[in-house]
Amino acid sequence: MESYLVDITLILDSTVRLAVPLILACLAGLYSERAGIVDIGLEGKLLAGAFAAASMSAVTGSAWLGLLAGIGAALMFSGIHGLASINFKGNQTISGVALNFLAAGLTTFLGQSWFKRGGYTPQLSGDQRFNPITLPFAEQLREVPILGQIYFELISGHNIITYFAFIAVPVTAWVLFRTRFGLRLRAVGENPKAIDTAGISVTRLRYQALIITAVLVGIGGAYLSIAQSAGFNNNMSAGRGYIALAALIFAKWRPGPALLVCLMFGFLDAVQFRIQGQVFPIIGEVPVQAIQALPYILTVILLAGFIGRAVAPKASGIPYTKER
Amino acid sequence: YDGGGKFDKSFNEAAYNGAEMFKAEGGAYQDLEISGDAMREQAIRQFASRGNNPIVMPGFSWETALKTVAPEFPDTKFTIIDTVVDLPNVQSVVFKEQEGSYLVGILAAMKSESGKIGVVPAFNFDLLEAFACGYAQGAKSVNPDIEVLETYVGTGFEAFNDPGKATEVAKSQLDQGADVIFQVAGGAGAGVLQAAADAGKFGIGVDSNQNHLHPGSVLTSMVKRVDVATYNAMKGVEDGTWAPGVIVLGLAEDGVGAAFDDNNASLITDDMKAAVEKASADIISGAVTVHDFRTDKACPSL
Amino acid sequence: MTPLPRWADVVLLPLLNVVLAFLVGGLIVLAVGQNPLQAVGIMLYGAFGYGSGFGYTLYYTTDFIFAGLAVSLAYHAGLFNIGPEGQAYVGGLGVILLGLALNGAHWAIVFPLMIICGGAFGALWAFVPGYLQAKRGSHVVITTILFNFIATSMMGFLISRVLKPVGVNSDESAPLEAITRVPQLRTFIELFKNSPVNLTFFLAIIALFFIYWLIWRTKFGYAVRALGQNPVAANYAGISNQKMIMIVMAMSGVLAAMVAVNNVGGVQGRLILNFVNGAGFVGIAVAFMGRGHPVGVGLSALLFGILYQGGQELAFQMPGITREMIVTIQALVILFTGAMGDMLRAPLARLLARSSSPTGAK
Amino acid sequence: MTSLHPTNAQRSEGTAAAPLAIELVGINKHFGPVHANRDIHLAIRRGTVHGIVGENGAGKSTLMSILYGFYTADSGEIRVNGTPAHITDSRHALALGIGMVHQHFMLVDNFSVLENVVLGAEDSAFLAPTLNKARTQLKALARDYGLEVDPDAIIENLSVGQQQRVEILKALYRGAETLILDEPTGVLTPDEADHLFRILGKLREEGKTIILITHKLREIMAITDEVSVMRQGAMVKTLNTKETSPGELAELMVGRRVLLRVEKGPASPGKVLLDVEDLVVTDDFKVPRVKGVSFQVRAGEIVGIAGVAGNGQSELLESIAGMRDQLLGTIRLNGEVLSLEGDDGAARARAAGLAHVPEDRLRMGLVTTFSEWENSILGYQHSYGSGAGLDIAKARATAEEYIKKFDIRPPNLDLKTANFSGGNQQKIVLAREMERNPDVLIVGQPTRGVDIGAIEFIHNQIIKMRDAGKAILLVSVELDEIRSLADRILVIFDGKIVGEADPATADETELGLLMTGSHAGDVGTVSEPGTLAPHETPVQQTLTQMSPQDNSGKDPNQ
Ligand SMILES: Nc1ncnc2c1ncn2[C@@H]1O[C@H](COP(=O)(O)OP(=O)(O)OP(=O)(O)O)[C@@H](O)[C@H]1O
Ligand SMILES: Nc1ncnc2c1ncn2[C@@H]1O[C@H](COP(=O)(O)OP(=O)(O)OP(=O)(O)O)[C@@H](O)[C@H]1O
Ligand SMILES: [Mg+2]
Ligand SMILES: [Mg+2]
Repeated sequence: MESYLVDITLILDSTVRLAVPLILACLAGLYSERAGIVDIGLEGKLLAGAFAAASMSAVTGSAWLGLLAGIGAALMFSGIHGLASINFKGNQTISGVALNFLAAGLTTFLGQSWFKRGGYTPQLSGDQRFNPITLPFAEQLREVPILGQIYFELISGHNIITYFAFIAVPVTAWVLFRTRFGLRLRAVGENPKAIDTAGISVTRLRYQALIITAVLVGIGGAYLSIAQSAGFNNNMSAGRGYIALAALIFAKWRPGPALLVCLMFGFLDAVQFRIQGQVFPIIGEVPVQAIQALPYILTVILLAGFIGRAVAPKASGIPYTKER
Repeated sequence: YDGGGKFDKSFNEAAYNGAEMFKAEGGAYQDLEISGDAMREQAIRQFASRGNNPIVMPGFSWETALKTVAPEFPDTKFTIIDTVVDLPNVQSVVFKEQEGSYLVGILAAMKSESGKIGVVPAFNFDLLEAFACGYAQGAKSVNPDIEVLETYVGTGFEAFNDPGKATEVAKSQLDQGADVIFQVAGGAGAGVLQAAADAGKFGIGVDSNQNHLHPGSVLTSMVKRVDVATYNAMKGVEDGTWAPGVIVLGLAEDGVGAAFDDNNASLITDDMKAAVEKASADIISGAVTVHDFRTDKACPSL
Repeated sequence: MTPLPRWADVVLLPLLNVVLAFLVGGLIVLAVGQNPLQAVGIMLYGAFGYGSGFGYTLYYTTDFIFAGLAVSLAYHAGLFNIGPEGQAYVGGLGVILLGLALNGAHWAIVFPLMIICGGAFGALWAFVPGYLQAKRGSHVVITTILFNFIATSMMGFLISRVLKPVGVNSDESAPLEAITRVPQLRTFIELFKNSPVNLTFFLAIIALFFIYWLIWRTKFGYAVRALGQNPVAANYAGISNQKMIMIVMAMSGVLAAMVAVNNVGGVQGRLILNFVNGAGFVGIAVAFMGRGHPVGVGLSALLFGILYQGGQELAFQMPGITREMIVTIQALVILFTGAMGDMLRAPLARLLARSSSPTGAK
Repeated sequence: MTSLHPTNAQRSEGTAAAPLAIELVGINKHFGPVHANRDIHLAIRRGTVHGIVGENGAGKSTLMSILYGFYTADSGEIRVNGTPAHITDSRHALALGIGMVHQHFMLVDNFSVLENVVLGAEDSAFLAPTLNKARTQLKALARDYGLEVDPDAIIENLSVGQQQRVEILKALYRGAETLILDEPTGVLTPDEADHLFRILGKLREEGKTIILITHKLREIMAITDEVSVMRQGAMVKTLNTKETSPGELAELMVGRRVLLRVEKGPASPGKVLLDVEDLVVTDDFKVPRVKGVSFQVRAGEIVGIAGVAGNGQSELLESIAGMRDQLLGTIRLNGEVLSLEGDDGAARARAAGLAHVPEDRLRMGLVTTFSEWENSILGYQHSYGSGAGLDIAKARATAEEYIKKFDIRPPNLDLKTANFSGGNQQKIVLAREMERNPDVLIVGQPTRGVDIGAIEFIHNQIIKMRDAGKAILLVSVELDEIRSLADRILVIFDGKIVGEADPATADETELGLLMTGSHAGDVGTVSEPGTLAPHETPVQQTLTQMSPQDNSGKDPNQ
């Protein structure tokens, strides 16, 4: 019994760690898509953030400066995205795709010319990374059955970005549904004309959304390179931007469900690692690839079985043109 | 270079180091990282037609391309690492990874207190299985009851580039009680070593000597002397000693082995060292044969 | 705002955009201390300057045409297929199974069957997301992304555990015999010596014409476009949206699978891991840059072919410029020609208006 | 510049006393080659209702959008309360007390009423205080002007009339002193329109200024104090409403005097062509909307279905047209049962001889990104070309023919349909559905937002079809339209047919009551100030209107 509990908390712990970059990227996408900008460039922004964070941290030795650099890089990418899709009314998807290519090329290229390690940044250690934080009383409470165990293993012992990600969810919900900015943000994604006739600048609003997107996804990138891992690695975002996008649609562009979906992805992955190579009763040994594909297959099934049609913000993907 | 990139801190980087070694001695070379399989043929051909000699290709993925191109350039000397191409102008260098892995397996088993150790290959793939299988055999030779966990990072070559997931995979093994983990995942392996170090447990490096990455936490590294092979090929052509055919580098040839240096000196007891030396001698003498996964796609110990 | 004359719209503007992309790329090249003009020269030389280089350009173009058409066709029906990568991968399975089954037979028999069989596998892999979209409302964007991941796992297993013959080190299937493979053009045309461009290239050209005809000249295409532009009106017109979604996705999968015919049937002669190598994703860029029109798709596929092959040459010739540099330049091209394609429109229109007004106003 | 002030010069005296709320001086606006507003001068007095009329494309909406800061004029000046104002965006206009209810509502569909009202006019960064304040204020506004809407209702669940109230509330909440309404009654039922005019009357009493754009001269006569007429981008004249007549206005709008009314002989019904039996239909959310409807339409008769929007008409039409599956019941066309299995029922309905002019041409009847000729074959694409190929030449020829016959303007079959005016878009749909000689024609809201000239033309076409022995089912929220066209009227309420009436004898009030499902006790509330005069029957109507053949004489796009 006790050991099952330990197992479960450990799996959940792993779930949390795997979910954090997804949560951040997903929330990031939520802001931009709610504002009517489809962001397939999340992947690239994530990668750029990861690279900038690791580089800055490697050079300055400060994880916090690394984090800022990660955000900065994502901001630059969002800037390009905005310029292309808001000012020049270009196709949002294609600028997103361009960003993904740009990040893949530029990060390795710059990394190589700066660090001469084929695009890798130096191994980071100590203050160059965000290390786990032990919450108060975690050690003392550890002996308390069940709750203490959960507190120690699951709640305590994560890095600061993890806590940030989890706080960002309710904050996003609050911003979206309880503030003036949120109201306008949702409106501009649904009917930019309504915003425009109300005398509010669509362009400004969309840029604001993109800035928030950049901050979140930049932090997500930093998580990958200076919290979860200890250094940047070519293409280390490994499709997480796309998965985050899928999670966003799955969650129907709502923050709470987005958290749950990201946790589900994390959980399935965490479980998947643990059941590889296990011999199952009745079925026997399952090819490891089948187990690895399980999270995706399950998602498809869930999607088809339980989730109805996802209705995107109406104006999403359409540049706003005002005749003058 | 193979997929994974030049500076993966293990396989390709070793080849690069070998070439650099050659360059340091006054040689010159040209190199290229490829970006897709379709490029391989083209790359070899371009090098050959520019008169580069020899052409060293680290990685079995070059096999097909080489088979096509080598006959077109009978005067060029090709060296391919990790697989065999039977052509008159090709030198094939293969390693007995299982033997080196056997040795680190012994070390892992002796170091382990929990009776559980792990191996993390990038993905399910024969070459990587050979490492894992040798490792398991070595470990079981010390402790027949030891449990060897094997978890893959991903499903394809991109797994070599995902240290984030590798970290998580290693953590999952640590959570399950493993206290020594052998990474066979190229660039992503850094994540494994990191996770082991963070947890105060032990990691084992691969291909290059990775003991320095986390001194005191990397128990040892299963070195595969790709650098030597590369260097030898280049040097060999210069000296005129280069010869076609298959070169198998095992323990006997010093092509594989467990790395001992200052960084892990404190982790290795004399007993452990002795056990490794004995096993090494036994393997070389033939008293012990290490099963190669690739011969029958099966591993009795895993 | 006066609209641009047609020639400026279809020729001048895209050209200027490409030039702009290269200018910015050139700055980056300059920044790393290399000569951008020389780089462009090498690139063009690599892409067109000699026979096998040109052959490689066409070979890459073939892939991109198919992937681009796959995305375009679906897009005309209002579906965003992100899955050509996976569909091509699975299509490879069909190609190799057919090829191995008939191994030794003459290519003239095998080639058409390969197209059908590979196409069927690709179609299946795209049909399922199509079915889920039509019947269950599961967003095709997510499902195709997920199917890409599933394809990687599935194909990894099949290649390394099922199709791989004993005694081969690489993870790959048994090879097709030379006579069974789709013949490469070098066997007919000396010019293309050593390059992998093969008969599939002509298939791609045919596909361009076919898709043009299909979309703008048939009732089916009419229905596809109606569905894509206004699904309610399509329903009003008696078009079955559900059936159309499924059919179009399947056809999109067929097109994607032709990437497999090119690579597995024509170049590798065997099924290897990850042979698609991102062509499916490039297809998204190609489709959007080509604005979904076969002419545009053909041209942007060619542009990407040039970038790939020319970039390859560049990496050989200028050690300071790595493959990442090329990816960066590709990104710039996508950005300037695709995403910011209209950036120069307004200034250009002004310029043309000004230069024509003195002659126009008597 | 000031020397040519035709409007001011022609303004009727006697009303000049009140101060001016808005003054437009020499406004010009081009859209590419189109000169949408030509040197417009317009003065609007405070505390009045000022009507603006003009045919489709005359430039009314453009002018108002300029006043509201949504478009910027190429030249000219706007004066608000006598002070020149350089209105650059809507916020500016709002600050000057100008509010606008657009022809197409500017509401966020999935927001609540409250959220829509406060959008852009929030007091603080946090919503709660604003929402609370707005809630109380909405209550006050509802009380003062009879603008009841549930503040928490979601817009997409509201009827058009209620949505319009939200638009008005939006403007009032922002403290609008001048309210612009662009074709506000185009989508309203007579009841809703009455209600609107009562509200406008109250607003005027409060001293607010109202600018009203409408195609319905009856409304102009009933509620406005002054009326301005626009034609082809120019301001023709401003008149005192009391001193003008519909006839004069219509003449000013088109430039010549014409007399016409719906000429319709008695019907001679033949055999039953459309037979609907016990039909039950649900909407997208599986809620039953049509609850057991049965009726028949015979050859050579027009059956009108009258009802307040949202009582199942849409679902009924869609079901008969094959677009929506029925839950229960049978539809017979020409005696054959129409099977609606699958989502391509519309194709089978067409094959069985049914044509369908949908209620909402933009959403359903047209693919606006298609060119004119492509839309001319929508739904009939299968009959162009024998094999897989589309016979484009034949399609274009057909489109050409339709353009001539229905006087669709501009006569350009390659123009994107989005760039046609609403009236012309409607003609494209009508031509397509009527010209293939169907046995049964079902028509929803045939003249929504269409100017008087086009209305006349459309009505005549419908009657011609009837006289050719077709069965016609007409659904409209315009009681007038139904009464002037239909041979029989069925009243629908809450998904059921609640009554049948003969248009010649039916009593307006009685019909109205049937339509709202209420009892006779509610009569009498319609006689408040600002209410419309009782509707006239078509025979009594002696409106000066354009005849169809005269259409060729005018071209707003020239
Ligand atoms: N967005 C636009 N782009 C280009 N031209 C336009 C645009 N909007 C209006 N126009 C032009 O301006 C003219 C006036 O249009 P406007 O919408 O003001 O007419 P209107 O009088 O409101 O017609 P209606 O009675 O049908 O509402 C049209 O004939 C059209 O040519
Ligand atoms: N984007 C556009 N570009 C060019 N012309 C346009 C555009 N939009 C509308 N028009 C032109 O505007 C005119 C009127 O357009 P509008 O949208 O105001 O229709 P409308 O006159 O309001 O019709 P209705 O009153 O029947 O709804 C038409 O002549 C049409 O060709
Ligand atoms: Mg208008
Ligand atoms: Mg209009």
